[in-house]
Amino acid sequence: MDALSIIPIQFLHGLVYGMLLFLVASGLTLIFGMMGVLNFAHGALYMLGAYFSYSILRWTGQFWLCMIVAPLLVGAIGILIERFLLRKVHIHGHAHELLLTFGLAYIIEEIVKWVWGNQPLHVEVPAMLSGSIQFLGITYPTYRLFILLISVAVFAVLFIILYKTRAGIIVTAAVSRSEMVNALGINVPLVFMLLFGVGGALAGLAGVIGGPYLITNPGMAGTIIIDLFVVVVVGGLGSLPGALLASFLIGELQSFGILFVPQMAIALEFLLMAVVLIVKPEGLLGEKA
Amino acid sequence: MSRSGILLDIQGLYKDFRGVEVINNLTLCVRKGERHAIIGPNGAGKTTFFNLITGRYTPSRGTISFEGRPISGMAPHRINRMGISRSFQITNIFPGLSVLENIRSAILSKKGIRWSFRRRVSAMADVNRETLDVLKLIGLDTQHHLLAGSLDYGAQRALEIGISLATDPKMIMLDEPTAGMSIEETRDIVSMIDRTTKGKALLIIEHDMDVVFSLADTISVIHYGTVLASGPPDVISNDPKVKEAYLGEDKAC
Amino acid sequence: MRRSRFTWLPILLIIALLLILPKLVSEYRLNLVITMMIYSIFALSYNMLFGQGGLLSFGHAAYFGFGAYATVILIKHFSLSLPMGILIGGLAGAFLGVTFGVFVVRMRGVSFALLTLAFNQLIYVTAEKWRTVTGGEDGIAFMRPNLHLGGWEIDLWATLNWYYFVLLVTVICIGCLWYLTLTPLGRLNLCMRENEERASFIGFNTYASRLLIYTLAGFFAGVAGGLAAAFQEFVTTTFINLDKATDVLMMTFIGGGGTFFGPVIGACALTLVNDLLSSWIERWAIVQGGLFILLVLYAPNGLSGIYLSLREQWDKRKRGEQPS
Amino acid sequence: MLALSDVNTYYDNSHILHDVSLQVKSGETVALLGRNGVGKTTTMRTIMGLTPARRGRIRFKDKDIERWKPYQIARAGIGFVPEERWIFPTLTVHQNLLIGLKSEPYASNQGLEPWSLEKCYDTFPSLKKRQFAKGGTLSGGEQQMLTIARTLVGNPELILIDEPTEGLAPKIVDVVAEVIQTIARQGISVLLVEQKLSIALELADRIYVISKGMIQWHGTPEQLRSSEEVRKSYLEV
Amino acid sequence: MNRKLIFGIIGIMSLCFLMGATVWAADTVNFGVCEIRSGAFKTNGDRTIWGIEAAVNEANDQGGLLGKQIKLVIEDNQGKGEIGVQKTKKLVMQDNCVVVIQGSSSGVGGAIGQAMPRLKTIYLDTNAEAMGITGENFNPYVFRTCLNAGMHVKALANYFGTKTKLRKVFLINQDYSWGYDVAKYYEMAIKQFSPDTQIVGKEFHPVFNKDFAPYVSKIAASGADYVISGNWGTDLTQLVVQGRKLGMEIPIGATFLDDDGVMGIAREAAEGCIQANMYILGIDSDKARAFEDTFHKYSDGKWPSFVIMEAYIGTKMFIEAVRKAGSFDTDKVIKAFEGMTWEGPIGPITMRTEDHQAQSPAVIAEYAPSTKYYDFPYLKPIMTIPASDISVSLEDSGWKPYKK
Repeated sequence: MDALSIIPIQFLHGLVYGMLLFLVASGLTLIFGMMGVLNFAHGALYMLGAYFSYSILRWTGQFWLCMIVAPLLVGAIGILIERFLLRKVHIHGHAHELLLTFGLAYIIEEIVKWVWGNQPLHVEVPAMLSGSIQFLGITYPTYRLFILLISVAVFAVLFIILYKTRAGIIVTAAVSRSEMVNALGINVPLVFMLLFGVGGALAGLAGVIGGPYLITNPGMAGTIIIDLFVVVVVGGLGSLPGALLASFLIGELQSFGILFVPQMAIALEFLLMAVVLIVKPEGLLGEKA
Repeated sequence: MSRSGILLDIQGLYKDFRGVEVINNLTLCVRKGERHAIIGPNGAGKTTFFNLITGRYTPSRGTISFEGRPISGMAPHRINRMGISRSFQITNIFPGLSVLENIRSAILSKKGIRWSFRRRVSAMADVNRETLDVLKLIGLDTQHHLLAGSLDYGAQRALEIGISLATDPKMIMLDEPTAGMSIEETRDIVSMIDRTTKGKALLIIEHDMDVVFSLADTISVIHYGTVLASGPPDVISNDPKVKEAYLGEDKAC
Repeated sequence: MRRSRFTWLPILLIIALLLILPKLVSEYRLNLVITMMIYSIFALSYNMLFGQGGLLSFGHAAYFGFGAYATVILIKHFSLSLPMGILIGGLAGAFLGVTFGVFVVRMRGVSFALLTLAFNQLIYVTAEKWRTVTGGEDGIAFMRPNLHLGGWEIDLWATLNWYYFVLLVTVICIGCLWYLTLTPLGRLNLCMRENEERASFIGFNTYASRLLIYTLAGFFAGVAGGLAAAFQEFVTTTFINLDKATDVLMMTFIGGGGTFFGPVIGACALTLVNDLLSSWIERWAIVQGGLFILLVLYAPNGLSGIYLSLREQWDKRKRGEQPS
Repeated sequence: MLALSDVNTYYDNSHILHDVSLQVKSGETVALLGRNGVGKTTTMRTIMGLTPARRGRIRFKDKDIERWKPYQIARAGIGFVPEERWIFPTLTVHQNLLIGLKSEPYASNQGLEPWSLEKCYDTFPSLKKRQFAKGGTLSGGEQQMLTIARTLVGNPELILIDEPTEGLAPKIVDVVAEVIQTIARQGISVLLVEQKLSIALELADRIYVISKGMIQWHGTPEQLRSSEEVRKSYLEV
Repeated sequence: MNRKLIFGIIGIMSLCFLMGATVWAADTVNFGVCEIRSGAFKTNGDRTIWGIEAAVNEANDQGGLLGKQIKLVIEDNQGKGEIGVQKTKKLVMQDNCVVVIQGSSSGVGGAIGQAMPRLKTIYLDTNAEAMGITGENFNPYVFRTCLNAGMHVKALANYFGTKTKLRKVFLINQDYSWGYDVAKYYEMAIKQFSPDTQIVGKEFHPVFNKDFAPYVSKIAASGADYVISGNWGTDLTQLVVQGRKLGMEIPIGATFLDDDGVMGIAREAAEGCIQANMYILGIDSDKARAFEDTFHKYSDGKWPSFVIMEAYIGTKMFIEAVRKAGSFDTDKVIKAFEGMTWEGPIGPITMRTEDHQAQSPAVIAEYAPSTKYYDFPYLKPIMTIPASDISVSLEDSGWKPYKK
């Protein structure tokens, strides 16, 4: 193989990684993008998803069960966080929310190490996902394709719910004019609490899927959180298609960056973020305020 | 109409927001020392018109010139420095600062003391004296140490106008200065405006016709983003077009 | 910002206490006090943006770190004197401040926070990558040069001398920062926090003023960085990473951005808590995280906010007792 | 149906409403008149729970609602048409209506055909035409129609309408006035805030005049027509 | 009233200062440990501490050191150089520690090392391998008891150059000084053992890299027939696991595969990998078995692998040096440590006088499906290499004499 012939496969790698990033960032798009909460604990929720999944797998041996139970647990934690902590400081503004979620991230990370230990954990995925598939003359891990599938499915489901159902319309409306929605008989605090719960659950799901791939370890929250903010900001606050596009761009930027300008690869995503913020502060697909 | 003595000259002004024309071929002049009231129904574009003059918005088309120099598209602070100062319909003060600081910041700006490091503000005797003068003028000298945000509504309105006056402009623009005020408060404010703007050009948006008649020597009626009529008060109040559009043909009366 | 009831007496007392402190505490504690003083400058410079200017920055470490690298490189390779090195560290911070400021001071709120974050990360990545100059994450080690004053040579190796040197710089910096809040520009900063639009409608060029303030904040952050580098006698990428940027935010927040000396209290408190907690408890991060959360929930204006509200209540009670 | 007694409302420390008392009887159209900034909008926000009263009682259908949350008040059967209209600019007309939709009508509306989407579109043909347009692209009149329609599909028993004709062309003003009349004819109670005296006189069964946060006068349109003093001191420009 | 606040603060501050004072008993001697105990790398710090603790337990059990019981004072450096320096100052100034031990991070190690001439105390580097610590930035207060990057990869180069026919190597390393050292010294070493070896690719990826697929395809495209990586932790696990999943079958020569954390996850994917270190579990000799069992006994049933082993050996060597010096005096210990030879589990380890770099033999190991140590696949030693074969000369290590 020469350098040029790996371009298609490099594209595929970037795509898969980008979609994994989207999976983790999708919940933050709801929480940060729509509600405007600078949630630094999102990475920690994602990590919790991975660890819950590990334990459920240990007890039941059912990976598919993890994909249901772990997100529910993390979603419940998200709801508790919103109801008892974030709601109380919301009126004080961004700095307070930020610091609160910072404290939470600290605590969750330490508790995870306390409960599950400091070592990375081995998560066995079902046999049907752990192998590799041969296609177009390359060997490709089934699990990576599974990630692709789940991410696309999550995007499709979220997209339909957000833009095509009454629930989604209510969320969009509540984000832009919460007082009016409230006056139309909709319990807006409840909407926000559930939205936070869904955001948490998505983080949890991402943890279940991402854990076996990115390794369930105590560092997984800290290493991904900045990437998540980059995705949400570049895509445009609150824009799900934007987050998808940004994730894709960052995945490919990473992948081709490594191929062509390996020394610059890690700077590219921040460069992208700076340029987007300067040129189009509302993000690639964001609505102008 | 002679061009001499014209302070503010607006020709063929347009402004649209997402395709909706809010200001539509508006032409208007203000002479030196003229006291000009803008009236018109809610949503006619009066405040947008003010925002275009003072640089909050950029016109889509048309020219605005002040003392013969074009100012359309300039930044608000440059327009202010040329001698145009405005107040806002929705109280727009520095709520977390004391009343004194609110006025003093405007005085500092007027005197061009913006980035000076030589002296402390509290040691600038002239600045503080002028600030006190303005505070006395607007009747807030006894409340100067209070946070502006904690004042009652009437006092906040007075402060709002006081901030605009303090920059000592050539032309002062007041956007509904008496909105929401009681009769006594309105009387006080009007006499204060009268006193403090003597000899200056005044452009005022006002609904209260008593205020308009007591302050203005020219009235322009804005309707659908354009000037429907312009002239002395007695002419305007008898203009049938104006009656229909603004004063409303009151079938009952 | 509420006008602090500033009196000279407590300030003089504190300075006097700091002057005799070496007689009272151990050498290690003195080192801790030096750290506190340096972070006080850093936090106060941050508060020009956060508390006084109302801007939440995620990128203040860039100026701290840039100043630190400038100081170290100049002293190491060009044998600059220490005061000169620290001054140039400050100027470097200011230079970076004006460069980034051009872009960031246009932004508000979350956009501002995230653009500063992006710039901080860019500088961080540069420091990591430009190994020939910065030494990567190994950093650069150097020796704190002695201070030459006329014919005198003061040995800055000695903790005591170094302590007094840092004390002097800190007092000068805090004095400047305090004075700055009293000048027209300092007052304008508050005006812009309260209502930037109105400030521009009374004739202030808010963009340029914000830029100047951002640059000055960069200067003092650079001075703090230079001092910190001279204190540690080395500089690495942890001077410039996101942790540093959030540390200073936390210090300022914990102390309370609403008062001038709040960030100083925060810098001291966080340094102390971090040092003591991590010595006492292995899982100190849980405790520290819990403290943050409690503080955010129950003292939204920081430690100095607690004090202010206590004082207010006390004032009220006193007034209430007086027969009217 | 709705009774406010001695309601006091504050924004932070400023006292806006002073002991406001007023009633709206079932099926009645009541107008609240007054100059700018005298507390008309605040009265509506207070009823709706958006700016809760600090003191006083608000009774709606024999329930004390002054401590209720806005959504509970809305579910109890009060609809709100705010002055600012607050349509959702990024949503289509249809989606805007969907948010307000509540299918089951209230007891007091019985016998009447409930307001469904179809009925709304029939009543407001211009909205039907622009069903799939984004709310933000509508003209002022269309936005006002949408706001009223959005409240109507919630099938309220009482509807609070705040300055519906503000900034509208005279032709559209007539249309809006007609719509309000239609609503009233259906048996829905209306509390209307209006600056245009003529419209208020035409639509209202009873009128309250408010000034400086206090109810200064109340009576029938006929009484107001004949009381020049009230008009002069509280209403006319 | 302002005064009240200020006095209050002063009061609280002084209270905290008083509380921080520690009591120093005459019959104990303090060893300071400045390791990472928080954050994502806590696992490395903890395991370094296990090794140190075992050595200290062993010494205390055998009657202590110069008649005193050793007490460990452990501080958290939070993975940051400046905190490391601050804590080191505390350990020395406040706790009177005779030595400060740190191994998990080269960055923190460098920072602590350069602070030591001030504190006139020994910094014992038990497992940080960056060349600079005993090379370019050498100072006499720093002793390194583990291999350095140069020696570590030289062992690998020795194996691949002399025992295999593989001649096309791809170097993939973390993007910081350790990774650069690995790449640089492997290039140097391979020239010595098999000059015909070709470097077909060289990559540096960020620490905690998440997706290795783009690198794996680059490796595949380069036509390499083996890979050398100095990665540790998840970066190594990911390289091994993702590489295998993506069909990369060529051997990976690693420096930190003896980590049970890595092997516990990589498992079968590590088949075909080669690991080198100064000691690897499972050497079939009495001395080695005694070494492992003693450790097992004093460490609550753990095994001396990875950094645990390095910290254990390092601490034992320092204790030996103090015994030899007969004093805790820093200068005397330095004198005794320089040139000292300690009998390690696979042969003598000598402390080179000039740069304070331990000269140790090394072990090469390969994948083993089962061992007695862990319930998942681990490694088994296949050869040992004498110290002389992996030694890096002073000149090559970039050593510069210390000048104040």
